[in-house]
Amino acid sequence: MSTRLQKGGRLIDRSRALEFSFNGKRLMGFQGDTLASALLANDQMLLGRSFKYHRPRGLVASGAEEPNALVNLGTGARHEPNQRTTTTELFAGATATSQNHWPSLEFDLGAVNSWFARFLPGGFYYKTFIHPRFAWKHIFEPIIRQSAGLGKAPREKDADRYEQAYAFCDVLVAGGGIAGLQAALAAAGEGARVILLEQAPVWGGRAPVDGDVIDGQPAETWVKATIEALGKMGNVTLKTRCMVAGVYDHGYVLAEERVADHTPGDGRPKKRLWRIRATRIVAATGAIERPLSFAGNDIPGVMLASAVRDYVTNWAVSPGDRTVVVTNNDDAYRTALALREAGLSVPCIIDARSNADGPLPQRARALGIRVETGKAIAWVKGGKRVTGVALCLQAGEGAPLEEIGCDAVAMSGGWSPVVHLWSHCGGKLTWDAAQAMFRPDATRPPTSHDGQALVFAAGAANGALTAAEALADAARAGASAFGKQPGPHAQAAVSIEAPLEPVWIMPQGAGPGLKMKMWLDPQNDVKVSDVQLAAREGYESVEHTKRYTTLGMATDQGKLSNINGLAVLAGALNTEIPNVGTTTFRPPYAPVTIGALAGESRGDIFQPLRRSPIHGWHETHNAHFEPVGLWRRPYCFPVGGETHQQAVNREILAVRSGVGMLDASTLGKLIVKGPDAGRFLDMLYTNVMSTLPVGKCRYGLMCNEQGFLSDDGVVVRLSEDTWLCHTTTGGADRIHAHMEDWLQCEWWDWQVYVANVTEQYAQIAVAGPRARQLLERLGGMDVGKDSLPFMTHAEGTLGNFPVRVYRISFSGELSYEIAVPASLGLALWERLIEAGRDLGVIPYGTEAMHVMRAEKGFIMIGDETDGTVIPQDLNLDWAISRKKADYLGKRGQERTHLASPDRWKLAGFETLDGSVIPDGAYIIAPGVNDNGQRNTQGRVTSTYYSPTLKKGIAMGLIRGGLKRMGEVVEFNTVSGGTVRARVVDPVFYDKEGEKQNV
Amino acid sequence: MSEPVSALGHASFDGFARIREIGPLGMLTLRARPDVAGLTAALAAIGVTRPEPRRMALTGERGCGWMSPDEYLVILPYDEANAAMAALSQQLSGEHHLVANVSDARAVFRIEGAKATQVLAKLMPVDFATLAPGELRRSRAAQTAAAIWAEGDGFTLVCFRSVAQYMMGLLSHSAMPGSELF
Amino acid sequence: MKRYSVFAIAREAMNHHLGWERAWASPAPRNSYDAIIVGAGGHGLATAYYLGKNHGITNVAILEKGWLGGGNTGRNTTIIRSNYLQDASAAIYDKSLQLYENLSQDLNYNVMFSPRGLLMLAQTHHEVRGYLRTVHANMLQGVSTEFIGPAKVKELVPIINIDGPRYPVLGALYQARGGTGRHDAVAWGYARGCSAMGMHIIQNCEVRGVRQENGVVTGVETTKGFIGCKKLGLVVAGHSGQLAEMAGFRLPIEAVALQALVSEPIKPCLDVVVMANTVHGYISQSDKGEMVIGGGTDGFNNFTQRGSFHHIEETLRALVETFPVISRLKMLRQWGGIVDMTGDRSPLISKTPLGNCFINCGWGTGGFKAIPGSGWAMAELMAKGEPGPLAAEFSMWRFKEGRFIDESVAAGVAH
Amino acid sequence: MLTLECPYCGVMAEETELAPGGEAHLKRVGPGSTPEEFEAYMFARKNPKGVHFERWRHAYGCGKWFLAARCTATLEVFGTYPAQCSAPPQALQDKIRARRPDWKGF
Ligand SMILES: Cc1cc2nc3c(=O)[nH]c(=O)nc-3n(C[C@H](O)[C@H](O)[C@H](O)COP(=O)(O)OP(=O)(O)OC[C@H]3O[C@@H](n4cnc5c(N)ncnc54)[C@H](O)[C@@H]3O)c2cc1C
Ligand SMILES: NC(=O)c1ccc[n+]([C@@H]2O[C@H](COP(=O)([O-])OP(=O)(O)OC[C@H]3O[C@@H](n4cnc5c(N)ncnc54)[C@H](O)[C@@H]3O)[C@@H](O)[C@H]2O)c1
Ligand SMILES: Cc1cc2nc3c(=O)[nH]c(=O)nc-3n(C[C@H](O)[C@H](O)[C@H](O)COP(=O)(O)O)c2cc1C
Ligand SMILES: [Zn+2]
Repeated sequence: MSTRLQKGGRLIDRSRALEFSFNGKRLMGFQGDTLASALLANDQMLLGRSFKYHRPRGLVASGAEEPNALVNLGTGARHEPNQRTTTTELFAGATATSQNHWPSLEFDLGAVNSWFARFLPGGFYYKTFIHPRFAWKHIFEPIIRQSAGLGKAPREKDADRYEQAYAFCDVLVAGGGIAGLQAALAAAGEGARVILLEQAPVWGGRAPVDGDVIDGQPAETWVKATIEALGKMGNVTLKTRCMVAGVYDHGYVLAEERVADHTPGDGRPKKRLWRIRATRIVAATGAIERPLSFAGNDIPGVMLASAVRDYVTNWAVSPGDRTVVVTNNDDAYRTALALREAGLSVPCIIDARSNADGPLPQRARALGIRVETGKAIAWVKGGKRVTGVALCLQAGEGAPLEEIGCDAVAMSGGWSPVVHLWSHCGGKLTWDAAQAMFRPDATRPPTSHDGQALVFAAGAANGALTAAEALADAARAGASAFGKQPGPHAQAAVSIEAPLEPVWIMPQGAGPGLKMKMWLDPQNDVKVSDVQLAAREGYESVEHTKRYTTLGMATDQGKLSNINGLAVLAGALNTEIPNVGTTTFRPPYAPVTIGALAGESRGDIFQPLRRSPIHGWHETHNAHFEPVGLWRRPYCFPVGGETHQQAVNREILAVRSGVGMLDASTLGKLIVKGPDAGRFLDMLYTNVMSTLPVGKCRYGLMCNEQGFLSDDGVVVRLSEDTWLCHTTTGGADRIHAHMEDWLQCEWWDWQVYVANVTEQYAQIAVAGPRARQLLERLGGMDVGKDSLPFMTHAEGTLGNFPVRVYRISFSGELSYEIAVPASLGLALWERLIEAGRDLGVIPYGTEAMHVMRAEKGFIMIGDETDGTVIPQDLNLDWAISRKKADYLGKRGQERTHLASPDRWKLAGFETLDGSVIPDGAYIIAPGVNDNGQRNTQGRVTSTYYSPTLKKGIAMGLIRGGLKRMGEVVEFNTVSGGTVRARVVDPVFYDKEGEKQNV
Repeated sequence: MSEPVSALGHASFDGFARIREIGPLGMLTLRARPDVAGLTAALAAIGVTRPEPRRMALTGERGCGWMSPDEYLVILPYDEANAAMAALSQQLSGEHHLVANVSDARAVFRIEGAKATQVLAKLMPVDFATLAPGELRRSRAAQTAAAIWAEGDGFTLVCFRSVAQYMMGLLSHSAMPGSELF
Repeated sequence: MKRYSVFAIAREAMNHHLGWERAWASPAPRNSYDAIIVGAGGHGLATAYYLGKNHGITNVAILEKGWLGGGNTGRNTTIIRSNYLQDASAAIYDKSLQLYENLSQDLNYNVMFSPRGLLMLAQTHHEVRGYLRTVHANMLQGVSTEFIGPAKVKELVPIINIDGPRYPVLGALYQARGGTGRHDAVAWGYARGCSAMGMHIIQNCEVRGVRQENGVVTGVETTKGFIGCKKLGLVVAGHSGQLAEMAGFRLPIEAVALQALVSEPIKPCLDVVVMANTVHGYISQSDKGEMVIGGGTDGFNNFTQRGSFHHIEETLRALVETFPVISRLKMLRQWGGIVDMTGDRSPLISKTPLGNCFINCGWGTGGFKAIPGSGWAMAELMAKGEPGPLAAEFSMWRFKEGRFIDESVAAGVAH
Repeated sequence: MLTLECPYCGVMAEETELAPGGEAHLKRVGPGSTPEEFEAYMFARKNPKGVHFERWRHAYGCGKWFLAARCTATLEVFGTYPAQCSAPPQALQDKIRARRPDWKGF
């Protein structure tokens, strides 16, 4: 039975009781408890079920390495699956439920899997469910999927908020144990800017639990004083509850701070993701105790020795009344001593070593604890809880010598340094045979941008396991990380410990029956026998073994299981552990909440939403928006109960017969100026821009070096040495960057400056036969036919607004585009709407614009082009200068495939029945190709219902282009039929341009 | 003519720091190489000091920021921008340069209070501890471009006008009471 | 080779599974082979397998510098689909999908091909048009796919946020035959198949040089010594540039990091594969319960198998917005692979300037789904010395001619 | 997550403030070039595993393009320099050779 002890508990505050619930049961804990310690205090040893066999699972550990004790925490919009109880601070009202069972934790039907365990060894699914073919999809996989996963998926949108923050430092110290503290002192003392992060809510790590004595004081006192001293230094930042999740290239460090995890709903961000740029990193992340592999080591009640000690010392919880300790090292004796000190019974210490005569074993014996050396656990007895162990010889095959009754087992197989942060960026490890551990190889560190070591391991994380060694090591690491020699450091009382003896299988000669019950990875149910099977079948690389058995792929990422797994693999392959090597350590160190990784970018600030100066007006006038890059542009402005299609049709007819206004502010506007500007534009555009007279506008095309059309727009000559280039909405930044690229990297001796003034101006297109009339109502500049003819521009005022007016048209109507400073854009727009009320002026959206330009046969970047189309394909040869020796794209267009006469070229299409050709349809050609695919000879690129012409119109590409005029071709449709259409001139409306030129 | 309006009409938010949208400010982009003759004088003629690289030289309501080796950002009262632009062009005529009025292309924010830095540290990959007095830092705030400098009891932040609302959202989210970093 | 079946398992269970034989052998290399494949990724192994199976060439070695399947084949998000736009792509990817549909049976190894359906969300009108184009093209290419409306999307993906607000879902390109597969098993299954035909899979054997005489390949220098060959296939994905350099030519290839991540496992809540290209994210839930999520590519050359973290953040932002319920899940592990990107983002299955030396690479971010089809086509190319129809368009000379196979045009990405 | 020093403004910029631009020191060929020359310029890439020269733009900063010498296998940055040059500065080449004795040279 596990209970709360009457006395003690260095981390709990007994004056502050907290109520919480587990599987609906109301339980009590104390401030300072973890969910795990509180559950254990309430005798809740059984906490979950394993992944594959649904075996009962209880606590094994007391920290981030815990593989079993995961729960669903919280409800509704605060439900969080797979929450690790050992790192969850208890708070009042916490609700937890256990995972992966049905119907209940105590009685789980899924546990039948366990009876069939021998039929379900590692990788069994690769060998079966093969026949019959349909069965995998329809029977087997659904069944496997049903049993997938641990926690329940949340159903509601997250109620919490998250944020991120940047920080910078010279030395980042990960881990606030004594090594981390000492390293921080060493670096900060030399003047380094230090950030010290500890994942737990308290400082000090293991030392206070282990009773270390530092500088003559209890470790706890030293820790407190050191934190105070560090806190007073201006160059040190301290944070608890902040887990260093990953170390990335060039010293980028990711850390997750639990801000309001333990105070849910208090309005603070649940978590904060720190993105820290550290020049150097000290990994003082401690070591993790290793389990031992004996049969039944997965039964609830079998725990790490250090965890048992933690529960007793930190939270005054006894995991059991009678605890057997099993070990291969001296450290575990501390657990026996701690248990005895708390008044609990330790029936036996089973030590696999033949001798145990160091000070710690002697103290244990002196207390009258039975110590059995050279012995092992043959198997653990119990189902949902340990009831006893069978003692045997370590050297034998597991013949039981005796049964010892107990309700908990504290096991220790030695320690593994936490080398994750060292390894994330490529730091290499070395096998320390004496301590039977992989530890950082200081000669092969991860390196940073300067090629120098990025990470320095310190303390237990570096294999310096005793407090005395850890402090010395940390002082060295802290100083070296700042490029200094180590100074004096704190001294710990030396504790003498005999060396451990590696024990990978207990007992050594265990047969297959026992090995099938020795768990390596208790969450994923990987056993010693599975690893041996993998080796036998040729999955010899440790990476194959991992993937074949799923060893170490569970939510704890093998923090407990990996080393034992490697050792077993090495044994099976008859080689040494270092030859097997480890699998790759990947971030994060422990799982990080996805919401925190998304940070603030949710809802309104998910992405920048670019708004034109007139955007608000559109919103209040019922615009239906469409995303165009990061902008949202009005697609149409439905009135009353109109559908979008109806609105679009109405808008088009209104423009064609009266006047309409389009917010064209999003068009790119680039000023290009300088003595070489003309020459530059001649290289950029396919046509000649240097000859454009001042005051005139010219449509231009831009290609990339490959020759493909990339953007178009009207170029305006503002003055002798200044041009203004309009780009598409999506093109503004891209083309600006493109221009800078060529100016800076290729023609850097040309004198040209470019300025992106896209956002300086609101731009309003006023189009339709009454456009001029509308402008004239505002008064100001002369916008008459002769003073401002088609394809010219002028500056002046309209209704006192300072404007530049361009006589350009994308709709084919009499049209003006008016540029006005952005801060006046809305006012001008409203003035025009007001002044045009009796002219029937309407706002129109992008879709009306698209249809009108299609009626005119104007191409649209992104519709007629797709990155593989050259201007020649679109019959735009008139806009390609043949005189120029060079322009971007010219050489590319000369390549055989681009110069081929067989290319698909632009034409218009009209269905024979007046219907609209489906979007995306292809023009069928006779026969099939070598791969049996139906041949094609073209495709539609723009297809609309034209309300002006009251029929479907389309543009498309067809082999032969306009040469095929008059022919009838067939487009395919998704229903399987075809649509017959005639090849026609792509200009459907006002071919002579009489409407736009008036 | 109507009065020019700033992007957000002077929206503000009071969190652990105070966020205000201000402006519109007069702003000119000047492109010219550092060795252009008369550059310093031309800037002086419109009342601003030519800045050192990466600095914002402030003088009262006016300022001039170093944006790149051949780009400056001139700040002055909104109404004076056009005149100043003309004056600069005049002064630099004959030299290769470009001046553009970008007053309306920008939104300007003030982030004020003892913890103003923390608001920005949540958004910008900038080491504020090493930001020198008068330093103009061009960088990124979350997903959009921004330039900042310390001024008075806080910072001035300039971004593109179209993303003003996004910026306001970011700054308010970051300044939310209770979310102080330290 | 002992056949795998439920009976075999039952039999072995009685014997504590002590009787299983090796899935593939680990022989020492011979002096020379009829054909050498460099790279024991999915494409290399499949090439070897079909060289044997379709063309009777079994005196083959597959040389792998690390562990087989440890390249991109072992680290991808396992998306399988064939609804590509361009004829050449649709042909080879659909061939591949057809082979996947029978692969477990063919290999007698369950590769867990899971045709659970795949959706590519359309969140702009432009994307809608692009996907409609793909649907029309696919009809003529004999590739099944359809465009579905938002209601159907919501029905297939209950956890999706269909209304935006930022990018409402306007529909999706849906391929019911698409889905996922167990990536490692694909490599292992082919390896077992190759080994059973007597081919040599030689791991921990890095090719360091290519030997040639009179413009024709004669063998390779490796960390296990020189090994001669009559024909050489370079199938090394991200390392193609290095191998090409050894063979004396240069490729239109850049190696960049592409990342992926998995969440902790949760009970099933996402039964299809979803790709959201407007916001850049794709996601599926594995049979074990983790959300398998793909990130973006770096823009710079990199061989570290680590990418830049901001791509992970961008992807997760996009997915949290699209699937708000994943916000409280946790990222369990992230990793990177080095993908080989060509000038048009389509692969090369090609002869090379070096005689009897062939290359298969450039699958970039999307070649897991192509493994069977690519192996099939590459085997034909190597066996006959000339490409068959599946490979014809994928020659490395297409760039010179400007004959691109550009898949990005239809608003899509390549995964 | 790389950091590179912008040689124009001296800012140590992180990758998210920069835009990558591919291989540096490509020699543009235009009309008149052979198909092979054009293909080599447009598509063939060194793509080395080791020392590499590449283009970056300080996109969220001064907007300038610069060049970087970086190892693609370790991500070590040997130096950055302005884009307006056709070969890496000699001093930088010397530095690289010192750090990577087996480097075959630019
Ligand atoms: C994160 C990520 C996600 C992806 N997602 C998808 C997806 O969802 N769907 C999809 O279809 N595709 C996806 N891909 C792409 C897909 O993984 C690859 O296209 C495919 O696996 C390539 O297979 P391959 O056999 O060509 O290469 P690899 O599997 O990389 O194999 C190449 C092998 O060559 C070996 N090699 C290299 N150099 C040498 C040498 N000198 N000597 C000997 N051996 C050498 C390598 O060690 C490696 O094992 C993804 C890729 C990544 C990285
Ligand atoms: N005698 C033995 O066999 C033995 C074995 C192991 C440890 N120890 C004891 O361990 C102590 C060593 O001190 P130490 O400081 O090196 O280790 P430690 O375990 O005391 O401290 C490490 C600290 O790092 C924190 N941490 C780990 N990963 C982290 C991450 N990713 N982010 C943030 N924090 C993280 C842990 O929470 C812990 O507080 C000594 O007291 C020593 O006696 C002894
Ligand atoms: C589809 C897929 C699913 C994966 N699922 C898991 C998983 O559940 N747990 C885990 O630890 N890793 C998982 N991984 C990641 C692998 O552990 C590993 O990181 C990846 O294959 C890259 O290899 P590397 O990290 O050894 O370089 C998965 C990988 C893939 C491709
Ligand atoms: Zn810069």
